[in-house]
Amino acid sequence: MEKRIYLDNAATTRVLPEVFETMKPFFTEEYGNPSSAYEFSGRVANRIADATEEIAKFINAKAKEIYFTSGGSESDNWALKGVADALRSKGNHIITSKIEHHAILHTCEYLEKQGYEVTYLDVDENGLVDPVALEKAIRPETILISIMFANNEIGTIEPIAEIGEIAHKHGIYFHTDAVQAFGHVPIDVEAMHIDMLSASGHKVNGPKGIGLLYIRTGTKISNFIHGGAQERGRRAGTTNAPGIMGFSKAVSIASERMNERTAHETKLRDRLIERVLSEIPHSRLNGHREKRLSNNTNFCFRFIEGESLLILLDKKGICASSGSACTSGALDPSHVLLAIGLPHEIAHGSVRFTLSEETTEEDIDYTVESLKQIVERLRSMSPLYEDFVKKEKLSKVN
Amino acid sequence: MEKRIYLDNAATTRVLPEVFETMKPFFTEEYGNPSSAYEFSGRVANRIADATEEIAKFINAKAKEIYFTSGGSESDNWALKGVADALRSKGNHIITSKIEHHAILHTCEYLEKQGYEVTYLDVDENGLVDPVALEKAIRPETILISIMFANNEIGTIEPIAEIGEIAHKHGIYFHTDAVQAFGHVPIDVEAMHIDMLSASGHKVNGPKGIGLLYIRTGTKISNFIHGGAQERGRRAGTTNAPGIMGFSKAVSIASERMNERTAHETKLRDRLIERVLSEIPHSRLNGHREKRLSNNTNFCFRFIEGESLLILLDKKGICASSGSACTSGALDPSHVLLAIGLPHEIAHGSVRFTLSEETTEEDIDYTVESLKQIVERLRSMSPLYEDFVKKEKLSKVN
Amino acid sequence: MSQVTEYSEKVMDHFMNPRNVGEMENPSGVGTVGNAKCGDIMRMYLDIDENRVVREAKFKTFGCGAAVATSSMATELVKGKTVQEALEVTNKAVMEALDGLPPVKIHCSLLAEEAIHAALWDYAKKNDIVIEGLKEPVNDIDETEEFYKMQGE
Amino acid sequence: MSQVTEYSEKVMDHFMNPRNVGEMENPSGVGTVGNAKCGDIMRMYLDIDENRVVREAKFKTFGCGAAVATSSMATELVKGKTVQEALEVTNKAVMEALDGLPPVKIHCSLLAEEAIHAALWDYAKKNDIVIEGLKEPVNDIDETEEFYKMQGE
Ligand SMILES: Cc1ncc(COP(=O)(O)O)c(C=O)c1O
Ligand SMILES: Cc1ncc(COP(=O)(O)O)c(C=O)c1O
Repeated sequence: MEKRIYLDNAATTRVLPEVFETMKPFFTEEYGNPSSAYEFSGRVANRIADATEEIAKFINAKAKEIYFTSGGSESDNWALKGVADALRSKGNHIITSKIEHHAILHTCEYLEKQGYEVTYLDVDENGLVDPVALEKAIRPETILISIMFANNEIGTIEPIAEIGEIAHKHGIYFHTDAVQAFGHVPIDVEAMHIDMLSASGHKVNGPKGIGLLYIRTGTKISNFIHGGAQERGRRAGTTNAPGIMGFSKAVSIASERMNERTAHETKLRDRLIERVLSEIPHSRLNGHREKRLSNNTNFCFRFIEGESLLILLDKKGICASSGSACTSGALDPSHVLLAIGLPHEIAHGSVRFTLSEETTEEDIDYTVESLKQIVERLRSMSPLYEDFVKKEKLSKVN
Repeated sequence: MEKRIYLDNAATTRVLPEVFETMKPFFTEEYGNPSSAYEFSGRVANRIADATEEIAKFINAKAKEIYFTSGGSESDNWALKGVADALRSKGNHIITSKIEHHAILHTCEYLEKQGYEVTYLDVDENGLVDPVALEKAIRPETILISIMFANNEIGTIEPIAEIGEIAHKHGIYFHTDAVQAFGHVPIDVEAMHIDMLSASGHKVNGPKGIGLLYIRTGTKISNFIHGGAQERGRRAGTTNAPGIMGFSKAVSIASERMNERTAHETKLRDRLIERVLSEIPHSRLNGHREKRLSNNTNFCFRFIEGESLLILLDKKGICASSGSACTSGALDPSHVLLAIGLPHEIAHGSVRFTLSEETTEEDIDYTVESLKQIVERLRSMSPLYEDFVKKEKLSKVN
Repeated sequence: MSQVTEYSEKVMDHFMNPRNVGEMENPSGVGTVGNAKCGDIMRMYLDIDENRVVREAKFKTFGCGAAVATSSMATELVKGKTVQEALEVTNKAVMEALDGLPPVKIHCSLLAEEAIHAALWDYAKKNDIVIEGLKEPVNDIDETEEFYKMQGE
Repeated sequence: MSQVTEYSEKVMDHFMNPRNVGEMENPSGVGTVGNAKCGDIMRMYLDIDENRVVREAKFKTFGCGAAVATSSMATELVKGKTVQEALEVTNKAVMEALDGLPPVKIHCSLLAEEAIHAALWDYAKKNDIVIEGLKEPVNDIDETEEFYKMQGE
């Protein structure tokens, strides 16, 4: 068998066998439409009710506050456009950050075209939003604050409870894109004053094509997908029963094993960080050293471009990414790395390794050894490195 | 084992075992994100490219005109809102029919609130849209015509090619909600002048949570779900690889077996219709007798209310529905039956049986026998029937 | 959401095995309430003895499972009661006796209450008596006339 | 869409086994084009003999797989050619020799063409000759200066 070390768990994760087993009967056996009146469907509806309960519990919400969607992107779109539409008469100002996922940023750009105003908060060199700056950005016409729970590229975890507190104090809705944090970090929508929260199944070893938007009871938000009366009349479309069942199972497992998994990942993450920084010259870790997801690392290697690095890693069986998977067709350097202050050419040379509970120490060591070879090889081909070496020599002579 | 005769294939269908087998590896093995750069994901991307090709071929479209969504509702929302947004400066008028699915109707109502004007065309007593009336409804500011391919409740197939011709002649975009027709009726987007078409996986023995919007090259339509660059930059969200693979497999099977299946279903459908109408007094078939989906029957039984009928059918192991599954929580009688001219109280008493290729003659006969008993039982409890019988007696005396 | 799974066992029992279905020759009182437009019509027959005690109750109902079950339960509840007691059989009492109803079905229990009132009103009228606290029921089943105009059978 | 699966075998071969990587002491001409902001920098060294024939070519590239492959192919294509012939090695020629490039990578082949021109320009300037049809290349790699301001290592 080909060697494969999958270190792109921020892009998507493997569906766990237990999750798959949970979904399985809902394809060819228990295929009834949960909205139908007969018992064959009613029992599916009952299973979904339990599954929803399970997920709600996980973030300290009520089952009736969980609305299933097709994934994180839809949830983000719904939260922003839905609140913008519902509160149009109240105000037209939204606050977000410069390092949000494109599902937030491009939706904000769309809303700007519709006459809304958006403040994109700066972040510091570690990718942290400053709550003081956020509070200052609030205006009378501010209707929504949307700050991601944890960044998908650099793994930085934002001060969500603090931000929630501020939003709450000012009576402004607070949405958080928790697609990367959900299942990885404890979340309590009550304690953190979260009014809306986006999550996605495939980032937590659940299936693709299912996500959720938590909406606090009483929140004014327009529907996004209009049609049938599914999801208590708020999100149309035949209920994706296998998707929900799988998502819920993935959440129970994540919940059960969170401590264990976080410890395992953190140990390996730190090993990877320490070995890279000490063994590969001119390398840099992006994102906050401590306030970061347990499975995330993101490095820059000077004088080297990211894609070349990725291809050579791929040839060694290592799956990694530069920036987010959804923009990998694009040539633009990461907006996140630019926002933390990296110049374009360094932003081009970043690589993200995101671990899972299945990652082993051998995987990490193999990755470091491979990286060392590849970086050396690419530097030997780099005109920028050539210039650098010559300058160094010159400065030594002088 | 409990007896079960599933006659609600318009609500949702069973995932075929071959379809499930096709999807299976993409959960726990080939789980790579098709947008990622490495080979582990690239091979998924290649499989998806082939699968898309397969689907495109089926409706005589090009692969790059197929955009995957989360289902029929999202596709309908996208088509209407996307065109409305993109052509706002050109006009604000949309033409549709009174018997569309709620995913169209509720979206139209939303658009009306945003300042668009919508003409809801009447249909005749069989549920047919009149192309002459449609052409008359066209105004200079008409930007979109959206007429469903086949109705989900009464199965009537609309004159799509004729409507496409008219739309084409006037240079107006034509969208068709083909969720019920796709996979059941031959569709040719070229010959029928269709610019946009909605379809859903779970209605053709594919999985839930996946659908598509066909968009003819060059059609001006804004994005609906903003974010990552998936679906050629037009629909954000991590690609639902298992969903697409399953959908495509379902389409190949549907394509392969269409003639055979249609013949089988038509024979049983006609048997059901003939036996019901001849053996149950005061029964009525809704929808067009010939221009109807091969698997659809929809009956009214006078003096009887639908839900009671459904529960008693359910007790006999027969899964059927009244109206559409997505509104089964609602108390309103079907807007479709009202549109074809039935009074409210009769619209309340309708039952839809939708067959599949797995339906047998025994199933049909068992259903007819059960219906006869149930209808008799409910009539014996009905004050309306009591009145009717008394009137009949009176009129015989006189 | 599935209705069937939301019905209590009691509701299902009274729907599947409704008590006191039928007509009555020469009832002491009969009342019909609801309209087919809304999907529910209940008719209740009462046989009331000289002590103003409900000796027998019968019903016929056009409607959903909850409509049938509430009618059935209502007839059970009024049997053996004086007309004054029967008047106090509220929709809440019917619902409770059925272990509750799904929210969208609460109107069925109101209809059952009205059906009792309508039958009592008819009884009072026929016997030219006044039952304290009983108001004239609103009869709104005229629209069922539409029913007979049905076409295309 | 995955880039790797979109690269032709030829591109992958020239990326994995690039021909003529390296520097050159005292080249007849050397040119550097592109900028790190856009993610690609190519430097090409040419050794040109007295008959104005390219004897040797070397390159160094900072960039994606396609950038490396086009540089590699460009050096191969110019070797053995006269400067006038080398000038006619267009981006199209490079692309064709590589069995095509994904649309988003076409700019890499343009860069390779520019790199040849830049090296030839340097050669012409050093030798004070005019190569017909050769224009002064636009050097826009200044921004790489920014690179050295990198912090936080
Ligand atoms: C005609 C029609 N349009 C749209 C839909 C919505 O499709 P989905 O439930 O897949 O969102 C349905 C089915 O529910 C339908 O029958
Ligand atoms: C932070 C963040 N938000 C939103 C998304 C979008 O989620 P999905 O791909 O499930 O639509 C992602 C992942 O792609 C993400 O990392």
